[in-house]
Formats: sequence, C-alpha cells, structure tokens
Amino acid sequence: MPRAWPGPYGQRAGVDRTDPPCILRPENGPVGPDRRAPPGLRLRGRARVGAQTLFGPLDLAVAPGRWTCLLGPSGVGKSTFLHLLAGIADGISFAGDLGAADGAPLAGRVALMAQADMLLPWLTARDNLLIGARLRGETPDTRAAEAMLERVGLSGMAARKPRALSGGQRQRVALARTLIEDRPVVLLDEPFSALDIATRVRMQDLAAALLRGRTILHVTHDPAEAARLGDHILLLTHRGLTELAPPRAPAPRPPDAPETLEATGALTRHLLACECQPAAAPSAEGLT
Amino acid sequence: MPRAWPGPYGQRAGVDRTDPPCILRPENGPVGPDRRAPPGLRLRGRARVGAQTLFGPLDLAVAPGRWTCLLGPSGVGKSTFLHLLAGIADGISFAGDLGAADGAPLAGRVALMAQADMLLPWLTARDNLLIGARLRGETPDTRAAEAMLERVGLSGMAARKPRALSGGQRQRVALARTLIEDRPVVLLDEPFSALDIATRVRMQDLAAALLRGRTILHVTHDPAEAARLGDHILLLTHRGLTELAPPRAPAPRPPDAPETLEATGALTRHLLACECQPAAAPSAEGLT
Amino acid sequence: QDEMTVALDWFVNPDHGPIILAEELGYFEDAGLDVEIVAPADPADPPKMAAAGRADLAVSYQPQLHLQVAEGVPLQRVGTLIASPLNCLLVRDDGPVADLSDLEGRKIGFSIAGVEEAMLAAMLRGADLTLDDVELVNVNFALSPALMAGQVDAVIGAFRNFELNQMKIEGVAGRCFYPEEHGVPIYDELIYVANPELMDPDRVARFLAATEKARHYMLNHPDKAWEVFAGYAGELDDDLNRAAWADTLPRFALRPAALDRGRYVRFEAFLEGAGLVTGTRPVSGLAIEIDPALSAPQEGAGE
Amino acid sequence: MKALRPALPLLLGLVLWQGAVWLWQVPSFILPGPVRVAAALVDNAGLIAGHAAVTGLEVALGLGLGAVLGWLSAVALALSPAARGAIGPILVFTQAVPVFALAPILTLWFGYGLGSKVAMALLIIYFPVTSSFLDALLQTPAPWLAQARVMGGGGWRQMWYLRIPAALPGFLSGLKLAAVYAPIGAVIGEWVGASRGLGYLMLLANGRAKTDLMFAALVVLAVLAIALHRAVDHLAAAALRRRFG
Amino acid sequence: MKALRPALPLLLGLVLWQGAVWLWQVPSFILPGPVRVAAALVDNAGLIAGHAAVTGLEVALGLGLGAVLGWLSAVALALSPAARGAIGPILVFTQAVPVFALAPILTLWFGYGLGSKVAMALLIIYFPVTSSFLDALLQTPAPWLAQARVMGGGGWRQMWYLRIPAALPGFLSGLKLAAVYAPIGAVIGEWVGASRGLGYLMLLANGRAKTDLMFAALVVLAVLAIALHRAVDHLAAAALRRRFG
Ligand SMILES: Nc1ncnc2c1ncn2[C@@H]1O[C@H](COP(=O)(O)OP(=O)(O)OP(=O)(O)O)[C@@H](O)[C@H]1O
Ligand SMILES: Nc1ncnc2c1ncn2[C@@H]1O[C@H](COP(=O)(O)OP(=O)(O)OP(=O)(O)O)[C@@H](O)[C@H]1O
Ligand SMILES: [Mg+2]
Ligand SMILES: [Mg+2]
Repeated sequence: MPRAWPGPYGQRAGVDRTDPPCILRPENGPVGPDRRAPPGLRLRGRARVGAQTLFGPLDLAVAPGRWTCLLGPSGVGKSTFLHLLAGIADGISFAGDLGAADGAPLAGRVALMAQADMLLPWLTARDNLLIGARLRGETPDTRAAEAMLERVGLSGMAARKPRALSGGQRQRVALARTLIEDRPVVLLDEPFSALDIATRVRMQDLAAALLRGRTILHVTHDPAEAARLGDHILLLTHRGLTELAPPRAPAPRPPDAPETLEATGALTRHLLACECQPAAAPSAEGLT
Repeated sequence: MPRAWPGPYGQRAGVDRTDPPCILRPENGPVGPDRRAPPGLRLRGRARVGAQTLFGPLDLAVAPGRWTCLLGPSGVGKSTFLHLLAGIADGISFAGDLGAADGAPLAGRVALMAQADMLLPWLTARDNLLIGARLRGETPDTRAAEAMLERVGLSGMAARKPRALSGGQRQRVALARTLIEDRPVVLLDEPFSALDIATRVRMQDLAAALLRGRTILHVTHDPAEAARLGDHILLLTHRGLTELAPPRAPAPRPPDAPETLEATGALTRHLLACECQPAAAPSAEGLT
Repeated sequence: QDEMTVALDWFVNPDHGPIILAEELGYFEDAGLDVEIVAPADPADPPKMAAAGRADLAVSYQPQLHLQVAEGVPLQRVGTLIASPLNCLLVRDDGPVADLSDLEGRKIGFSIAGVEEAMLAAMLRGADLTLDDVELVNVNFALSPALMAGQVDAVIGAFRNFELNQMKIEGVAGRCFYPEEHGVPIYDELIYVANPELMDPDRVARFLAATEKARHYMLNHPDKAWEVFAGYAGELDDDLNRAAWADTLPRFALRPAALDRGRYVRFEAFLEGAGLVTGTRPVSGLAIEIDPALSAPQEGAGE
Repeated sequence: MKALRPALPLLLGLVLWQGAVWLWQVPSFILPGPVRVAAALVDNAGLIAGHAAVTGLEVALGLGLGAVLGWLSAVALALSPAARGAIGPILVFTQAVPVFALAPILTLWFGYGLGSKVAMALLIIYFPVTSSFLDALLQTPAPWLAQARVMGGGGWRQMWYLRIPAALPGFLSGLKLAAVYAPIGAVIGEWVGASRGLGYLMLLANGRAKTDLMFAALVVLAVLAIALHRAVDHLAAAALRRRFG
Repeated sequence: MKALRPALPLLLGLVLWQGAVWLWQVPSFILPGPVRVAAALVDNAGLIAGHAAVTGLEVALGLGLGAVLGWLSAVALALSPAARGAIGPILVFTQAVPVFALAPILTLWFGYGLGSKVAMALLIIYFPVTSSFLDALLQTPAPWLAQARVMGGGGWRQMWYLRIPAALPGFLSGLKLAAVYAPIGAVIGEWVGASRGLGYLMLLANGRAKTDLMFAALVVLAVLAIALHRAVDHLAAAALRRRFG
C-alpha cells in the first residue's frame, strides 16, 4: 500500500512501518482509492456542543492498516472522536477536516463497536450478528454468525435474547457483531471493559487475529490492553494529544511478556500522573 | 459488634477481625437486630432460570462491616448474586437460604449499583442522585447531592441530563447515587469499569472512605481493584466458590504498594489459570 | 312568571311557527310564562324528556305517541301543532314511478322512525303489493339526496312541506303520494305531549292559548309573521324555509287545544292492524283536552 | 374468589346500572333496569343473535382491514416526510367529519351493501392504529438509528429490520384502541344505510320506543366490545412477552 | 417552495375534492365542489363564525378536561389492578355505546345545558388519553422498577417519580389522538340538545339538504381540527425534546 501517509509516524523510531498484510484488497483493485484497502484516518479541528467546546483544536491521525489505541481520562472526548469518524455524532458541531486519508468517503467502510452494547432486544444473539447484513440487503450467513459466536465463547447462546445474557456476554455479542461486519476500518470503544481477565485476553487475541491489517482505532482505559495490542498508543487529555511509545514487539504481545508488563507499568504511571482535570484553556497544538 | 458470624473467616489467618468502626450505629440501639448496623450476608442454595441451572448449590457468606470482592468469569452468575441479595432477581427461581445474617429482612438496608448505570434519562445528574430520597418520601438534600457530584469529579455537571454525559461520567453519577443512599449494605456491580485508571483510583478511594464499616459486596473484573479494596476476596467459577487471600495491609491499599502489586499479580495468574469454561457438572461443595 | 321548558321535535324550523311567534311576540310573557325552547338533534329524545319530567312539554308525532303509550311511556297528547299529515311517499317526477303499482321490485328509502313500514304497507296494499315486493333501505339522514342521486326510487318519511321544496331548489321535481289518500287514516303530524302525572294543566292551557293567539297572528299577517320567525335565529332566513313556511301555514292547527278523538281511535286501530301495537288503548289513555276552567282557579305557581 | 375475577366487571356494571336506576329514579323508557333488559334479551334472543352476527362480521372485517391498512399507512408515512405533511392533515380531517356528512358520499360510491359499512367502520378503526404506530415509528431511539447508519442500512430495510420492530409496542397500543372503536365503527357503518346489524336494530328499537330491546342489543354490543378488547389485550401482551423471550 | 409547504395539504385536499366531484360526477347535493362551498362560506361567514366560536370553546374545554381526566384515570388504573379489571371494561363499554342511546340518559342527568354536551364530548376525548397513557404506565422498564424497589420507593411515589415520567411519550401519543377526536367530540356533544355550534349547524343544514352550507361548516371544522392537531403535535415534540435536554 504505497501511499503517502501524512503523519508523524515515519519519523518515530520503534514503529513497524512495513505494509500490513492486506488481506482485504481485491486482486485487481480499481484505479483511485481502493474501497477495500484500509485507509488512514484523520481528524483535525474542534468540536462543540452548543456553545461549549468538547475538545479544542486537535489533530488526530490514525495510521492505515495499524492498530491504534486511544487512552485518556473519562469525559475527554474519546467516544466523540469515534462518533465523528463514524459519522454519527448527532448534535456535535465539528469544524475542521475529518475522514479517510485516501480522500474517499468513509461511509460503508467503517464498523463501530459503541460503548453501550446497542444490541436489539427483540433479536437473538445470532440475529443481532446478522442485522448488519440484513440492513445492507446481503444474504445473512447464519453459519458464519454461529461460528463467530462460538469464537467469542458463546456457543449455545445463539438463540438467546440479550435480556438473558450477562453484561460480559452482551459485550461479546457486540464484539462478534463488529467483527463479522468485515470492514477495513474498525472503531472500538472500550470493547473489553466488561470482561474478566481470562476472557479479555482471549477476546483480545481473537480481535487481533481477525482485524489484522485493518485500520483500528481502539479506545480503552486498560493500559495492559494498550500495551498488548497497540501499534500506536495515543493519549488524549484536556491539554491535547500525545503519542506514547508502544513496546517494540509486534502486536498482539503476550500479556505476561516482560516488555508488555513494563509498558503497562509505564503507561499506568503516565496515566496516573497526567493532568486529568479539564484545563482552563486547551493547548493549541494537537500532537506533541 | 460482638455477634457470632457463621463463616470460615475466623479461622483464616491474615484477615483483620477487629470490629469495623460502626459509624452507622445509633447511640442507643434497640434490642434485637440493629437495622442500622451492617449485617453479614448469606446466600446458600441454587438458582435456576426455567429448567436451566444458573449456579449449582453454593454457599456465599459476606462478613458484616467488611469489604468483600467477588471475582469470576463472565456469565458465571455474579450479577445474579447481587440481584438475589437485593431482592430484584425477577425471573430467577432460587431455592435455598438468602438474606442478612442477623435474620432481619434486608429490604431497606441495601443500596445497589447495577452493572448498567440505570440513570433516568429525563432527570439531571443532580436529580438522579436525589431520586432515592424522593422515592422514599424523604426531603431531598440538593446540597448533599451537589457535594457528592463534586466528589466524583462532576462539579458543574449537576444540571446535565445523562445523554449529555460520557460513559464514565454516567458511571460516576450512578456511583454517587449509590453512595448518597447511605445504606449499611452496599452491592457494587463493576462500579469502576468505565473509568480511566486515574479516575478509577480516585473513585476507589472515595468509595472506600465513604463506605468504611459497611458490608460491601463488590463484583469486579479488575484484580488490582480487588487487591486494593478487598478485606475478603472471593472467586466464583463454574466449579464453585473459592476464597483467595488479600494482602495483609488494611484496605484501601496504595495502588503502587509492592504488596498490592504482588497480590494483583497473584490474582491475575489465578484468574488466567482458573477453569473458566462452564463445567459439565458443577462441584457440589461451595467453599473449598 | 312561571318557568316552562318546551322541547321541540328537532331544530327550529317553520313547523314550529306558532311557538316561535308566541315567544317573539311576547304572548308567553303575557300569559305569565317564561318559556325555554329546547331544540334537540334526535326526534326520539323530546317525548322521553317530557315523560321523565325534564321538559314540561314536548313536540312529537301522533304515530309515535301510539307506540310510546303502548310501551308504557307515561305520555299524553295535550295539544296539536300541525293538524294534518306531513309524511309522504316521495318520488322523482321524471322517475319511473308514475303510480304506486310501479313500485314493484323497486328500492324505497326510509329513515328509521317507527311507523313508516306500516304506512308503506297500507299504501302498497291499494296497489296489490306487499312489503316483500319492494326493497326497503334505511338511508337514515339522506332522504332527498338518496332519491335525487337515484340510489332509491322512492322515499317514505319525507315531509311534504320540506323535501318537495328541497328538490325544487336543487332543480329536481318531486311528486308526493299522500298516505291519507292511500289507505292510511288521517292523523295529527305534530302534537304537544306531556306526562299527565307531572304536568301543570294550567300552564299548559296558558301555553296553548298563547300559541293559538300566535297562530291567528300568522293567519292575519302572513308576511309579518315570516319576518318575525326569520328573525328568531340567523340560520332560519333562507329560500327553503321561506317556501316551507308558505306550505306549512295552512296546516297549523287553528284550535291547538281541541282534540279530535276519532283520529286517535282510528290510528290506534290502524297500528294494531299493522301489528305495531298489541291491543288498543282508549283515547283517554292517549290524549286529553285541557280544560282551562278545571284548573284556572287553583294556584298556578304549583310545585 | 379467583374464579370470580373475570365476572367482577360484569357484576360491577350490573350494580352500577341497577344503582343508577334506583338512585336517580331513571324511568324505564330511558334506561330500563337489568331485569327488564334481560327479559327482552331472552324474548328476542333469535332476533338479536341474527343481527349480532352481522355486526360481529363487520367488526372482524373492519378490525382486520383496519390493522393492515393502519400498519401500511403508518409505515408509508414514516418513510416519507412529504407524505406525512400532505396526507397527515387529510387523515386528521377524516376523523373530524361527522358521519352524516360522509355517509351519502360513501353510499354513493359503495352502494348500500357491506362495502359502505366496512368503509365507514374502517375510517374509524384505522386511524388509531396509524396514529399510534406512526408515532412510535418516528421515535426509534437515536443510538440504534446511528448504529444502523454505520452498518449501511437505510430506507426500507432500516424500516423493516429496525424501526418497525422497535415500534411494536406503539402498534399494539394503537391496535388495542382500535379494538375499542371497532364496535362503534360497525354500528356507525350500519347507520349509513343498513337493514341488518345491532346498530340497525338499536335505531329501530329506539324509533319504536322499545327501550328494553334497544338496551338488550346494547348489552350484546357491550359484550362483543369487551370480549374483543380483552382478546386483543391478551394477544398484545403475548406478543410483547414473546419478543423479549 | 419552502413557503408553499404548509399549504401543500390544503392544495392536495382541494385537488382531491374537486377531482372526486369531477371523476365520479358526484351531484352537488351530495358533495358540492370547492367553489360552491367557498361561496356558501362567504355568504354565511358571520353565521358560521358565530357557531365556530362555540365549537372552538367546547373543543378547548373538552380537550383540556379530557387530558386532565384521562391523566388522572390512567394513573388511578395503573395504581390498582383491581380497578383496572373492574373499570377497564366499563370504559371500553362507554366507547361502544351509540350516541342516541346515551344522549337521553345524559340529558336526564345533566339537563339541556352545557353539562350534557361537555359530558358527551369528554367521553370521546378522554378515552384515547387514558388508554395510551395507561398502556405506557404499565410498561415501565423492569430494571428501573427493580432499582426503585431497592431504593425503597413504592406506591404513589414510584408512580410519580418514575412511572409517570417514563410514560410521558405514551401520554403525549394519546393526547395527539385526543386532539384529533376533540372536534368530533364537540360535534357529537352538540347532538345532545344544542342549538349552537358547528355540529348543530351541520345537522341542521344536512336535515334541510343545504349541502353547501353543511360543507362550508365542515371546512371550518376541518381547519379547526387540523390546526389543533398541529398545535398539539408541536407541543408534544417540544415536551419530548425538553426532557432529554
Ligand atoms: N433469562 C435468562 N435465561 C437464561 N439464562 C440466563 C437468563 N438470565 C441470565 N442468564 C444467564 O445467567 C448467567 C449469569 O448471569 P450474570 O449476569 O449473573 O453473570 P455475571 O457473572 O454477572 O457475568 P458478567 O461478568 O458477564 O456480568 C449467564 O450465563 C447468563 O447467560
Ligand atoms: N450533549 C452534550 N452537551 C454537553 N456536553 C456533552 C454532550 N455530549 C457529550 N458531552 C461532553 O463531551 C465530553 C466528551 O464525551 P465522550 O463521551 O466523548 O467522552 P469519553 O472520552 O468517551 O469519556 P468516557 O471515557 O467516560 O467514555 C464529555 O465531557 C461530555 O460531558
Ligand atoms: Mg466514552
Ligand atoms: Mg454481571
């Protein structure tokens, strides 16, 4: 994917810049931006609700085909970021640039796993997975849905409605629904927050395997998670956006590898130290 | 509170058995169970939904006036536990013993922070905090509500409706609502799951300070959290209930104290190692 | 002033000429009466209200009175407003029905009131037809429109002073077959009814006297009378009412209090023959003649 | 006690009825007591049953068609704001027109057969379904719509897979209302020119001063209405229960 | 184009009307064309305005009272399952009774004055509010109720602080329906011994086959109905918007 990526990543050491294995690219892509190839993402500008500024002028760049983790204090605007990129930030007025780095519209290329599970209460787990295909008029693949449910550890629960599932089970159904969408850009908003450690590690591995080579923006509060999965780690605070160094090993990293643990520790210290109360005036520069 | 507590805790070393500072006990308590003194909790039996067993015969005992953390894989029945104790497990049929160890009914002595935030969308954050008082016909204390919102880091958001709050902010409103309820028994279902680490630590400290001396049952997936807060740590798996050793230092422990980190590591290893897939037949003995 | 509530049979229209004029000309006042005129939408309502004592007097129809008394409703005719039948079997002048015998196999519209079927049966009998030879359709409120639109070939229950004029205004000529010319006994179309137990004969007598005076005013000053009537309410002054007024004028009873017993005997027998009432009641159970002399000396303010 | 429960409203109704008759001394030619009406009901059982069957058929037809048409209209209106703006007021208008204004037009078009009666009943039954369902269709929770937008579903598929199921409670609420209006819809339909049905029988009895027969027919109509309402209520509850299985 | 939008339904209505008159050759004594009705409207402007004022007042009164009574009844019924079982069917029954059966009873009790008219109108307007609101009150999401139970709130406080606000959309939905039924409610109320109001004028004009006057009054009634519906719609939307501020 030899495309100029406008971002600071190339200059940084320790970032793997080899092209991602582009499993999604069709054999003979059309000229112009390839709709199946994962594009980079860019968001530059400021967001407001009414008269209130949600975040000041920021410049977020997400590398194409890489896994980017976004950390930051509660309420700083991480979910809003994802909503803006997914084109569903109703009621937010955004002034600036926003979209895929390849210039083509993002619509139709994004899957979003929102912070709330957003399962439809009248559908079984299986049908909740198939709703995307149904909405697009594709033939729903029941077998694939059941296989995906099994991969997230919910075999045998395909026929259950969301009400009969535990919080973590519902989150896994939502994850499965996002994974089965098969989109080049995937936005994940705290996708593993309701899972126990063991399940969380399994789900991280699953997501890493299935989403390999796509452009991922992953909001998380878990430093260990960022240390495991992030090709890039961004920290959003009320003062602006900072890039933090991920471990050198390629993601996903083993949860108990010393490098991972060390990076987790470093991130944790950073997060605990960072200024988390809203700053009076947001810093003008986005990336430090 | 010299009352015989029927449980295995007395025999275990390393558990602080001094009476909790009973901040809630009135000067001259009535004879019989004191409705303001935190009672122990007991749940012994099995739960079913329809024909399906949710958990086999279990014996859960929660020490009075202590902080008990409950860990366990997703879907094992932790939330169901809390719902049963709170008396709101609709649709679950429970066969066995359940309630306060002092024999008096639990109703009116419990506050529950459920896994979903359960905020009423038409009420401001402030009014969501006051809904309990209003429902009970007490005079709602607006000042106290605003102070509590400030303590959870949401000063200035008292007049916002839930829709205008981020996920973590909503969770903190729900936490504040639980804390302001001022009940001797508090059930917390993953209360800090949507918070970044720094906020999480602050909220843990706040909860620990405000809930000191009450009977707490706290479901969490975060081993560090259990290591910080738990006077007792229970692990529920499909095989049954196990008690794990908390650090010796009195809770809340500093998040970066070596003992806390060590306990976190031990818990993590335990959780990663434990058998997390549903067992064919649940073990008959509850406590090992 | 004695208060009195009078329920008309329907909204105010030229049929109520003497009542409206008595009110407008102050004859009620002169008779010491404060009359409240109530105009309901449903003609079945006023007799019930009179029987229940909600109204002191109601305007109703003689055929209905027979049915109501037979059902035990405590009512009696105490006066007459229009002393001739108004009901008629109406057809289009340019229609296929030239003679009653032409009705065979045709649709006849009616508006449910109670006695229309019996009248129709009597009229058909003269043409050697029965009700089975025609198709009856309830057209409810739309008698003349149904006829003009050709949905039915005839309607029974039309009033000769109204529906005929309506059709003329719409440019469709109509023709009436008069029941009294085809085997139906002559009856009083509009009468005053009251509950004999509850009524105050003195007031009724004064009421009837006032309307009698108004009736004679109409007789003497037909044009002025129309103006007075049309001034009663804004919606009354139109072509139809003007035409109806002229047609109705000769039909108002000149002696409202006077009772023709024979009419009640004959109509009761007619209804029994039609099977609408069982047995016959004596005239004294149906109608009385108020004799002012009987009640005048007693204290009029009553209850 | 438990077995008595379904009979409770009946009992209460009878008590209220008899009580009203006694207390206000309502004369029997306005409101006959239960006993008299029961007698009339027994005496005219065959007659009433025949007419009730007609009305029952009209109610069933009207409700069925009304539910289907109401469903369709609500969906169509929900899909197109332009249609909503243009047709909505016309629908409102049809509900404000008194029957006697519409009746001649309907009979002119549909004749005096079942057609005009069903049309009249439909006009009454169909509106609550449309209104309630449309209301619910326009209130699909925004986050679901947003999620569907990300997934790339729009237009009628979003309608079919998301908005319609989400609006089920609104549809059922409207259906319950429609079930209440169905009997009066049929009766008013009969008003428009009928020679059969409970509405016709009541008009006839009213014209003939046979109040007890009128109320006997009314009692049958009431039983029909209440049974229908209860049936639709149970169906609706079952549908709601099923959906969250 | 934008400025034309509110006039669109009006235009469409006129086109449909004139089209029907032409297409089916509807005779003018059944459905006069718009031009004739406009002429009648102008000729009788003063007369119609006077009657419209009366009906307008009745509609406002009926809707106001209906909303209040409907609200109260729904809450009372939601609080007591026993009341629901016993009174619910009676309410259903009142909606199935034809006006000619009820009118004499109401006049007997309330006399010929405003009372019986308002009672009749209320009976029609109040029901949709009650039904929709009750439906919503009985569907408070179970988790909220559970949370309230833990907090120790029951009975009327739970009703007031939780179930009533949660059911607001249902109430508004019912109110919108009631707004649609309010004009016909008032018109039917005028059936009961009135000599004023648009309903009276229409009945009178109808009885005398003055079809153009009847339709002129009907047009005014339609405008009233549509304006009312639109107003209540906007109010409801504003209320819903405000609540999630
Ligand atoms: N209505 C129901 N029918 C069948 N199974 C149910 C029903 N409700 C809950 N369950 C099952 O009960 C089990 C326990 O659920 P519970 O919510 O208590 O889990 P949990 O331990 O809190 O999990 P989590 O950590 O994911 O929140 C789950 O496996 C769930 O699937
Ligand atoms: N409608 C609104 N009006 C005012 N402020 C709003 C509105 N919606 C969101 N906000 C504010 O925008 C900020 C960003 O919200 P967002 O959900 O993006 O936070 P977040 O970073 O995802 O937080 P969390 O980690 O808690 O989920 C929050 O402070 C929130 O209070
Ligand atoms: Mg968020
Ligand atoms: Mg749970």
